[in-house]
Amino acid sequence: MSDSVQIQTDERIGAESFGAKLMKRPELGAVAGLVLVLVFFLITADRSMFTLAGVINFMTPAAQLGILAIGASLLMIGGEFDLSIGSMVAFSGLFFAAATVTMGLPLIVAIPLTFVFSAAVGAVNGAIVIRSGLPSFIVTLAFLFILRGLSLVGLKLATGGSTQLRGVRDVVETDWLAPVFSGDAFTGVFAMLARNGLIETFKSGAPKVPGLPVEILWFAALALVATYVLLRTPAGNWIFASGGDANAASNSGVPVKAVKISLFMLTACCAALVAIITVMDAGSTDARRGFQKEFEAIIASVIGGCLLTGGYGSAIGAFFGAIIFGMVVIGLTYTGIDQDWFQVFLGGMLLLAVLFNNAIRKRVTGER
Amino acid sequence: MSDSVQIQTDERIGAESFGAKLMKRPELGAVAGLVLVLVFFLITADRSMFTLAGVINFMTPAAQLGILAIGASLLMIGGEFDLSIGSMVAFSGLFFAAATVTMGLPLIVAIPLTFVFSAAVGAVNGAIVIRSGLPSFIVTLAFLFILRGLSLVGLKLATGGSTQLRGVRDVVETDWLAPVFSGDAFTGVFAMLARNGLIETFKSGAPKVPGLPVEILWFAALALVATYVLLRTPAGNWIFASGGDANAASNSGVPVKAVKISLFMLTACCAALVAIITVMDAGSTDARRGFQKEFEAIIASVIGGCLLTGGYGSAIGAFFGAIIFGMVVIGLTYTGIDQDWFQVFLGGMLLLAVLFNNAIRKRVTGER
Amino acid sequence: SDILVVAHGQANDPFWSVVKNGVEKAAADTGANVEYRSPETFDMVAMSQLIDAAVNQEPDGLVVSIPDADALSPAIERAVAAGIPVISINAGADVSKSLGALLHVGQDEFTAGQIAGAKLAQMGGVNGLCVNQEVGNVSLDQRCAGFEDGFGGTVTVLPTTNDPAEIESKVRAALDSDESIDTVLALGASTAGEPSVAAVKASGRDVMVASFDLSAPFLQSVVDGDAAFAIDQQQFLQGYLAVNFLALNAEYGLMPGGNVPSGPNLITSDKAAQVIDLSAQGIR
Amino acid sequence: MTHPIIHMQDIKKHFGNVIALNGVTFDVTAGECHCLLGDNGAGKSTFIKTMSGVHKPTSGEILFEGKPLSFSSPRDAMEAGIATVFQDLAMIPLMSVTRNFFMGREPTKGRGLAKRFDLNAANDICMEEMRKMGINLRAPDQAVGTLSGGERQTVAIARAVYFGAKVLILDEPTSALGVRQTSNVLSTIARVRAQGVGVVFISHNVRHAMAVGDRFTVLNRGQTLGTARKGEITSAELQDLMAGGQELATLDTSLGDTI
Amino acid sequence: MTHPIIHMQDIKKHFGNVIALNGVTFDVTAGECHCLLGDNGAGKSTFIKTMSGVHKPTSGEILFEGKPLSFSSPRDAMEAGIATVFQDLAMIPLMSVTRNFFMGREPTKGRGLAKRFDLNAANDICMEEMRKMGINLRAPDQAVGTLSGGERQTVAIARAVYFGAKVLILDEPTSALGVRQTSNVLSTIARVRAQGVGVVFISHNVRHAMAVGDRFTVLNRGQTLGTARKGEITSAELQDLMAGGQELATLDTSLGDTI
Ligand SMILES: Nc1ncnc2c1ncn2[C@@H]1O[C@H](COP(=O)(O)OP(=O)(O)OP(=O)(O)O)[C@@H](O)[C@H]1O
Ligand SMILES: Nc1ncnc2c1ncn2[C@@H]1O[C@H](COP(=O)(O)OP(=O)(O)OP(=O)(O)O)[C@@H](O)[C@H]1O
Ligand SMILES: O[C@H]1[C@H](O)[C@H](O)OC[C@H]1O
Ligand SMILES: [Mg+2]
Ligand SMILES: [Mg+2]
Repeated sequence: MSDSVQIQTDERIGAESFGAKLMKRPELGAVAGLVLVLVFFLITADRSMFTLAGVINFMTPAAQLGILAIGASLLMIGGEFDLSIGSMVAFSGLFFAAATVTMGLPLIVAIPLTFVFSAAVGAVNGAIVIRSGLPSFIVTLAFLFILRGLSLVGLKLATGGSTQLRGVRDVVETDWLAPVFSGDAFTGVFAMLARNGLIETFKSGAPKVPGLPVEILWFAALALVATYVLLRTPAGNWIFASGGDANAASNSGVPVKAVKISLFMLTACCAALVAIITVMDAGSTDARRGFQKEFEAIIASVIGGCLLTGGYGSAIGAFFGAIIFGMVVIGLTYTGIDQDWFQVFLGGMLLLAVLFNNAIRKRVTGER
Repeated sequence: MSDSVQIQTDERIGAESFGAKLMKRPELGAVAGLVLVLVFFLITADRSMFTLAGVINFMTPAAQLGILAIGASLLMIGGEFDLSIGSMVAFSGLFFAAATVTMGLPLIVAIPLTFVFSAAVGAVNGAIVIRSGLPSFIVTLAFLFILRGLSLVGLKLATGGSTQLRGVRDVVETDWLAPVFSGDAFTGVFAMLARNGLIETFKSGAPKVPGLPVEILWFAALALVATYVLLRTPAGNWIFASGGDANAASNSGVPVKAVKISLFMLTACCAALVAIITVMDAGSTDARRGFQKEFEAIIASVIGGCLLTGGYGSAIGAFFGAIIFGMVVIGLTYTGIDQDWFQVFLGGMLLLAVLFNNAIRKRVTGER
Repeated sequence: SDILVVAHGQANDPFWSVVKNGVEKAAADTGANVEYRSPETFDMVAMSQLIDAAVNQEPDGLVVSIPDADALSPAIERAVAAGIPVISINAGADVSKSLGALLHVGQDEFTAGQIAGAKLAQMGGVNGLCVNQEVGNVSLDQRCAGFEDGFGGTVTVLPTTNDPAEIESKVRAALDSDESIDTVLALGASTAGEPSVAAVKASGRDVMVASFDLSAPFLQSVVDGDAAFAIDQQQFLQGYLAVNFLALNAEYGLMPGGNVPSGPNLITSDKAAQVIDLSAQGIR
Repeated sequence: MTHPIIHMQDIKKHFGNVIALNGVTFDVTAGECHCLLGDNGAGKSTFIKTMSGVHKPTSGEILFEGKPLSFSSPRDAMEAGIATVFQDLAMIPLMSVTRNFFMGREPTKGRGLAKRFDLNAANDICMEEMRKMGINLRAPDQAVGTLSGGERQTVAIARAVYFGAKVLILDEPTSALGVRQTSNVLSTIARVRAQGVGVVFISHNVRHAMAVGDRFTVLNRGQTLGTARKGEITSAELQDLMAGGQELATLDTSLGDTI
Repeated sequence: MTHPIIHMQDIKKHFGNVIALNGVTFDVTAGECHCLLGDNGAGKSTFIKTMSGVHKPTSGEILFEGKPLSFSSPRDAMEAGIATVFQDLAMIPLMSVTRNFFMGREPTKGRGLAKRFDLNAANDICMEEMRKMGINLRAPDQAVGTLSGGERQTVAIARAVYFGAKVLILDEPTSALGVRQTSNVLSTIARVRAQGVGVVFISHNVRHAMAVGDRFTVLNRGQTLGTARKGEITSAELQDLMAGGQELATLDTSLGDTI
């Protein structure tokens, strides 16, 4: 059926530049904003922000946020929200810490258990949304409170009264699985580079950056896999369809309920991944972990071009959105701006970045 | 054209109970949840919760939240969000306190000025949303940060370094307009009732409740006016239409942009009203006022039956939603339950209330 | 010299704005180039990243608060390893030394709670309420624990959000549903202390109120006899001294030999009047 | 020929790199029904949307009663006296029939602060206008989203006819209508035309067009193929033009005169 | 008469207190086109939605190939071999034509973890099927929301025809179609019927129904008025039944045989 290429010669199609084609993709919409933010900091920030150590420094929180944002963006494309992500970070963090410290389980057992447990909570979220027909906003909001509260109660139970559970680092340090979920990757390479003077070192000679934090690798990998799933698999098509119009999708044979419940489980697992990584890195967990992360994850997704109403967006957009957000939050500290003005700048930069995105996109695509 | 009543005899309409008719109205959907919560506390809570003093005690924060929720619900019905409400409370509180304390303006000038100023900020929010076509979520989120930050900067400027501006009570105490926006109404009536033993008194003979806090009156009045506007005026029809489908509404001649901008202004004015009331009551303002109130206002609206996607909901629903939320937040303290469980309880009650609402509504309306 | 301060409290927190004022005063006095930074919320993961960012800039001195030693130790140890002089303030007196900080300026939270508890017990309290407006912040847990320890009687913890209207209603509800409560200890003056005073007044009961930290209206209540006392940790000193020490250290290599206890300091009605104005200016 | 109410000169409309209209000229005078015909995707809806203020043309001129004009919103066009039935109907599914019917032009009673939406009058008018079109509604407060396709289309038509002042634009108004309702709409067109309203009527049904049309303009791939007056052209010729000159599929059964 | 593929017995459907179907019996056998006719709001769409798994009937029985069956979702019905063009088309405006075309039944290539949506093949099939129906799409990745009404309807029809296995249900498929596209759809119905597929065809156009229908069932206000075979009934009689027996409006012009 290759004669269908005939349409390329339709006289009703004007010329379209390569740039226009690229910017039309929701995946790349956020790039303009990223460039703007980058330029801003290149001009205003301390030079150390763009050294290797500086970049790793803002990429680490961006990656942690980004892992959540990718889950949130898939769910948002599928037409639902999960406001319990942040609390889920605390809750699965508690579960994981209790499994390792209190119960003394090895990581190979504790980590899968944590994921299964979180996915189950996600499934409960999803099942209630689907069965009741209530908006996911209100259902997951209830879980925002419930999980946060249970984290507090659970912590007190596990520690005998404290809101902080310590000692995770000590018990997992020697576990063979630890390097996959914590610390830095490629430390050998970095040490070598440092010895050869290829990357910066402290006066002591140690490399300023001991390696690539694993969350950055996880973040990049997740963004790639999620993009692939969205654009190149039937499941991706189902996600877009379920979020675009659940009725129409279901009438066309998309298993909307299964899709949505899976997405809730996925989002919960993203929260669990962040919990595992940060608990192992910090060596402790407390009842406030992940506070307001649901909010930031949604922000990153929206900066990245997801529609709150569902059916439109991309994982790669959320990837860039998380980097923009992470860069702005950390970057402002490199600029010497008085902390009092911090929020004004944060808000202003966010607004500028999305307005700029939007203006550029409208310009290239010729929307009226 | 009164022959149109003929249709009442359509053979394709089954009988419908009065209860079913009532519950179909979004205005009344939240009542079932309220009843559930009420029954719960009547059984579990200390008797003092339902004394006059106890009721006033939970109605006061509920009213403050409710004023915001009514603004938020109208805006949500109109298809938009305002995440900057909470920051707006701090910002207009600062403006109001500075106008009275720093500039020494009388209330008759300071209060209208505060409203005008807040409405202007709301209009900026709205204008950016409308002109850029960006989701209001992200635009008002930027203002959440910006206004919060400006409040801090402004406070430090006004006080010479502190984050709390005080002395409002002293300057407004004698203003003839003060009783409209602060303190208690009907104090005379309450004193009389107390004298006749009709309401509880302290040993001193003074009534335990000196009067009806003005915010409760404002709350009730706003709920009534908003309901009237929504259901009985052209503007109400335009709000539903703009939120239901902005394109279709605009194509049918609804001035969608004007409607939405007005709603942003209204929401900002609701925030200003809460700011004025709370600043006068507390006698001071600080940079953290209204923290996360935007969130709670949206929660109350959604409990009250507003759809996040716009085009559906009611002000009376938000009214009940705010009361449900306020009652649950304060109520646990009256029960013997360990306070660590507070958030679990809050989330659980919210979920139960909306599920119950929903189940009752489905049952009476026979939805499949 | 360049000195960076990374603390867990936000610039818009009335308590921390005073710390920041101290920091700024020290900067002006010493001529050092100082910046104050904090995470958006009480978030230990974000805070450790801010410390990393600060270390990357290789300042001549670093001031940190340490509310969670486990979470912050890698970042602080990295600073120490990089040869940056570190002073801890406010939280972390117990771990400061072991992480390599030169000294700590602040109060021991448990001790502060204990002292307050003992004083309130001595004033006749037997049944206490500890109003916690920042659930999950371990320093605040320690205060309640210290309170319970020093108080001797029963202590109930009342967790709240930091919304004054809500706190007022909740304290009122707690008082109404438990007639035996005779003492309220709030963990922050403006968010929890002021509404607690209002709630006690409205209840018409004779209940003692005390609070951590200062605010002008709360001090006024102390003066007026509506509140018993405030526990001051003179956080202005925490910001001022830490920066000053580090500036002197950068210039002359000077450093005191031990921790500086900036508090606790009980402000009762006799002293309250003098500090109201300073509090209103953001110095106490 | 009287002066046209609206004259659209050389209208072009691009969406990004898609060229939907490539120079279309069209007018409508009082008391005539001007049919706009053409294949799917020819640009008919896009064209009438520029006429009713929804789209701004990329280039070209609009003369309203002889004066150059550009509507900045559908509301402007409506106030000038143009009522439109859009192909997508422009209805809000969650709102009641009456509220949709009067959306943007609500009747009021009372004055000053007491001025309010006169729902009773609105309900009566709405039920009556629907009845005239052959639909007996169960209740005026039924949500439009629960109406059948044809019932919904009838609401849109009844609304436009009720508010139509100078020009009435109907984009495939009868596509979802039953036999009885279609006949009502066609006779309604004849009636309002007789009252001096200019009607623009889009249809794929040659018979409907021939029944009520005075002039016929055919669009093809964004351009005008030409305009003919009634009597100058036969059904069969018109049908050929509408199909863009391409051959029709043939059926085993006698489908020749079916469409 | 062969055994029916689907037999619907005495179907009732209530929405709250609204009675949309009040006992309808209907069947379709392999290789026949059974037309479902009736006034606006008669219940046609509601009826075929119960047939394709969207609604659960309030009461009544569904027999599929002789066995009692109840579809719990449209996906079930599809898997049993029923393809439907819904009146509202069931399209997602923000998604591309190809993605809509294959929504729920995406072609894949590769195996195991590498199993993926074969977009190239899908694009080719989609463009080709649309071409067969008389629509030359500009590009298969155009969003459905930017298609014209008729183009969109054609996507829905082409999709159903492509996937239709045993029963093809078409709810007013030609309502927005141009002359050429309509003729294509009618000939497509004739073609698939000849291949042994059972077709359920809803239309308000008597000519279209007569052209392809073997049997005609007329609904009125939620109830069956009766079923007739081809040849047993004339166009005019059928038209009368479809109008629910009520009088048609008359036009000045000769509208008699217009509709
Ligand atoms: N917003 C848009 N973006 C891109 N292309 C568009 C847009 N709107 C319309 N088009 C294209 O312009 C062409 C004309 O569309 P239009 O809706 O005007 O056709 P039409 O003549 O009304 O067809 P029909 O008879 O099927 O309703 C179509 O090919 C359509 O794909
Ligand atoms: N969800 C619903 N809630 C209430 N009433 C409904 C609902 N769906 C359909 N109806 C009503 O049921 C009746 C039958 O509707 P249906 O869509 O089946 O009609 P139809 O025969 O397809 O008409 P048309 O030819 O106009 O498409 C209509 O009067 C409609 O108002
Ligand atoms: O010491 C401070 C404490 O660490 C927390 O931030 O609350 C304010 C102060 O009491
Ligand atoms: Mg069209
Ligand atoms: Mg139908």
